[in-house]
Amino acid sequence: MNKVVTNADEAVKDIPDNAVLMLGGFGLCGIPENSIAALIRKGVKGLTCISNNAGVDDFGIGLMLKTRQVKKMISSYVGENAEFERQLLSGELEVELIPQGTLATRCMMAGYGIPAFFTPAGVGTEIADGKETREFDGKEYLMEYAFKSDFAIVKAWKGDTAGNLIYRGTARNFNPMMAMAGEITIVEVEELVAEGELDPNEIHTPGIFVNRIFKGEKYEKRIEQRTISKQ
Amino acid sequence: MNKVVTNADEAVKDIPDNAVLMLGGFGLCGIPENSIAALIRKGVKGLTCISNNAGVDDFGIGLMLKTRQVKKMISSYVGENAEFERQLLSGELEVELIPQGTLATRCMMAGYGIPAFFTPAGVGTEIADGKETREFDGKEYLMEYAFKSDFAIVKAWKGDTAGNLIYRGTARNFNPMMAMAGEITIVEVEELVAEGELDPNEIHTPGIFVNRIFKGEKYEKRIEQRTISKQ
Amino acid sequence: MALTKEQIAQRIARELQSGYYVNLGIGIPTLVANYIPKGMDVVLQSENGLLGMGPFPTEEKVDADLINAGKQTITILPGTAFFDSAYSFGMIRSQRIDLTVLGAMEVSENGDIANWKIPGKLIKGMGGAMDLVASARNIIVTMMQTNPKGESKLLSNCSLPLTGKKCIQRVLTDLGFYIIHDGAFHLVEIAPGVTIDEIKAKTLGKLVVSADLKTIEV
Amino acid sequence: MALTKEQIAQRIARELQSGYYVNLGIGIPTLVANYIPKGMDVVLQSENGLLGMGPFPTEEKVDADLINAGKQTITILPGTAFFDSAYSFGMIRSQRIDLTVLGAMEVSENGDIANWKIPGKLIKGMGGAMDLVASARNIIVTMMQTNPKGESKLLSNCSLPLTGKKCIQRVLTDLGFYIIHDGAFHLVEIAPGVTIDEIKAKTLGKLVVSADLKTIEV
Repeated sequence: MNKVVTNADEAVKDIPDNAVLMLGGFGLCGIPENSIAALIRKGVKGLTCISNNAGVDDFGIGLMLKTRQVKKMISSYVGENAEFERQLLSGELEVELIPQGTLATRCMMAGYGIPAFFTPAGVGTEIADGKETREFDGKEYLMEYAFKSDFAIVKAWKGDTAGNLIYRGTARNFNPMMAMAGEITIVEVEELVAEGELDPNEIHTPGIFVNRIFKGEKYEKRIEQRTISKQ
Repeated sequence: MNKVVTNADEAVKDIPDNAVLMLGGFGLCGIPENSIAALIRKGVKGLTCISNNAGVDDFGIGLMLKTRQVKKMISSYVGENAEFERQLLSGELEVELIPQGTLATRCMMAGYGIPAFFTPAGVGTEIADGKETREFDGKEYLMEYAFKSDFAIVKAWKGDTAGNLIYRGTARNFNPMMAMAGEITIVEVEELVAEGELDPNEIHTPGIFVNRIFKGEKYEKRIEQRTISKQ
Repeated sequence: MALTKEQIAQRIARELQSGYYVNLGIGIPTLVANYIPKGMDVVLQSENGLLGMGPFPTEEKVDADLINAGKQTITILPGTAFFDSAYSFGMIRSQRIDLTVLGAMEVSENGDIANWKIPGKLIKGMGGAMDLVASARNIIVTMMQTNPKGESKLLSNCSLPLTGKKCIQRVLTDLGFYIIHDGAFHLVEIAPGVTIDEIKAKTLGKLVVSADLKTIEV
Repeated sequence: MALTKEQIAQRIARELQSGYYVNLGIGIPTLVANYIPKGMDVVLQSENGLLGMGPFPTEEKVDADLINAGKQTITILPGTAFFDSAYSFGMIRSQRIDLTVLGAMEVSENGDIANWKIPGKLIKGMGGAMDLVASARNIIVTMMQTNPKGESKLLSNCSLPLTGKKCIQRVLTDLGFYIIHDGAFHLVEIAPGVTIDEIKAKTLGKLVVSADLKTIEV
């Protein structure tokens, strides 16, 4: 089962204007750097991006904000980005904020074929406005829906040609659920190996969810908050 | 964080009569053999067992049926067991049959703190009797609830003293979800190692869900359908 | 001549395409694995938790931790991935399986299926069948056209408790290949040597014979 | 004397018990990690996907794939496990975290909390705060008792948009430790040198001074 495409440009070439994308990563950790660069080269516009964060001014999704390719962000936290602020305040950019656990779970449920579920996050807050609430065992919950997306773009550490994936450290974050949730799932990896090279017990995402895979040309892996121990 | 108990008898010693247990395994694959033996030695009665299958006459949960310790089975498939049939027909044993995916997902949702969710499995069948149904995107779904259980008893391949677990092959099956879903989770492993011995990327169940862990004395690993290739 | 089980499996194998992920049920469906064309890239899923199932093992390679959904010992192929049961049914519900093949006791003209329970007989359980029929978008049901008493299993309404409602579009029996739509069994292929009269006699549900009826190549 | 941030962190650290899994929010809560008693077995969870967080790395050990929920580079300890974000919030919602410590802008006498949004100011988002406050059964909120303008942050009703409703039972400020029940802040511990009059002046919600009020040891 060969899912390999030659490079990032090939992988994203059919993403149309106004597509709904999921983009993996937490902060700048585990983001699909090479695919984002390709989206910028392609110049696709009007994107809705489901991603926990929106990058920083000069890295990650922040780069796509600068080029005005993003119409709407669906995120849990969007700080650390001056251009983002400017577009938001000027009304150029729409933002929908969602509790982080709900965001992650809505991706997961798409992959699990579960259209709706109940979570306590946001009960009694403005997040609950217009949402169905329901009590279970004396506790109140909101009904939340699985996300839909046209393309999921994720970053893994190692992958094989059939699309089986292994993530590394906290770069795992949103990537496994998004990999399950895309109508088309595009994966970039640091290491691309032959089928049979990965231990089947260690695979985090089986290739069945992956439509395209390529080895990223280079990884900068920018660090957002380099924090060093005193000693 | 040391979760180690000396042996199976120690691990199950406070399981009271009429407890609700989850027991990992699919068929006889990945079942907690040593814990089942200890439950029989202990002679605890009136158990409700949530387990995909009910073992065979002389292995697995079948052994607990023989000793009349089980009041109710909650399973997806209970064939291959003559004593089971006898008790069922005589009314000694109660059985609740649940679609396999729903069974697995109800365990998982308990671990995920999600009290209810929607699945298409069983719509329009007797499984739907008395259940809330709901349409999403033109398709009908049943509302199903997370399970509750007093103890989850699971089998892993390797574990560390903090309860981090790795499963092997298809012996994984129901074990990871049940490990997340017990009020108390008891784990038996083939290999028990020190903290730091397992690669943190490869852990399937983090120790936070595990209350007790021990190395099983011996594993018979009975095979239900030994099927051999002709060539 | 009615198709043999092997011929049924061969006919189903012709529905396979390179790149397909396939779930094969117990019984005749399992035989389909023997007829995957050489060089065609098809991955078998087993709902107990793996993708990439290989053939049964030789005696030396038997591993108790490697079984399929029928609890048979199996082997794995390069590219196999293991996962838990919840994840497995996740991929089934989210319709990642390209083709699902399963047996049945009865199918109705509106696509209902019954394959898990016979009242009065001992009930073993539905296993994963209810999840599979409710979730998969491309299912082929395969069964003999009649039961051992000679009664049709293609009905107006199922008499047995349902496994799923309005979820079956294609049925292959030993006599013919049917597409279910608009409340009827549309016979599109017929086993060689079988007559339309025989099909009619052995179909209780509404039957429509396709204008361009083909004979199943065996 | 009002407590310093370090003294607040020290007081919270005294709530730790061996065997605890703990989630520490950004700000003062993070400092609690510095005061875990030597030899006490406490595991730190970071909601972006790990259990077993260690101290910040030395320059040579910085790894871009190892960050905490505040996006800071970190190290891991023996026994660490990584997992995805959905799984992480699964363990949060199913109440496996023994103690959650987080900051706030306002807390009300019935346990409401506001800590994510100030109308008119730029909104950055709630991150995981709404999940944490709605799920955790043992939360300590820590904050200064008043805002920079000197106004109380212990209120009858929160004026800011809520993060969670009726979910906070314990608040530690620089002036005192409060238990919230029956619609009031019950002052159970007071910072050394702080007077009840000062507490009263800086508490807008209903205040009850505990009969056996203790002084916080520093």
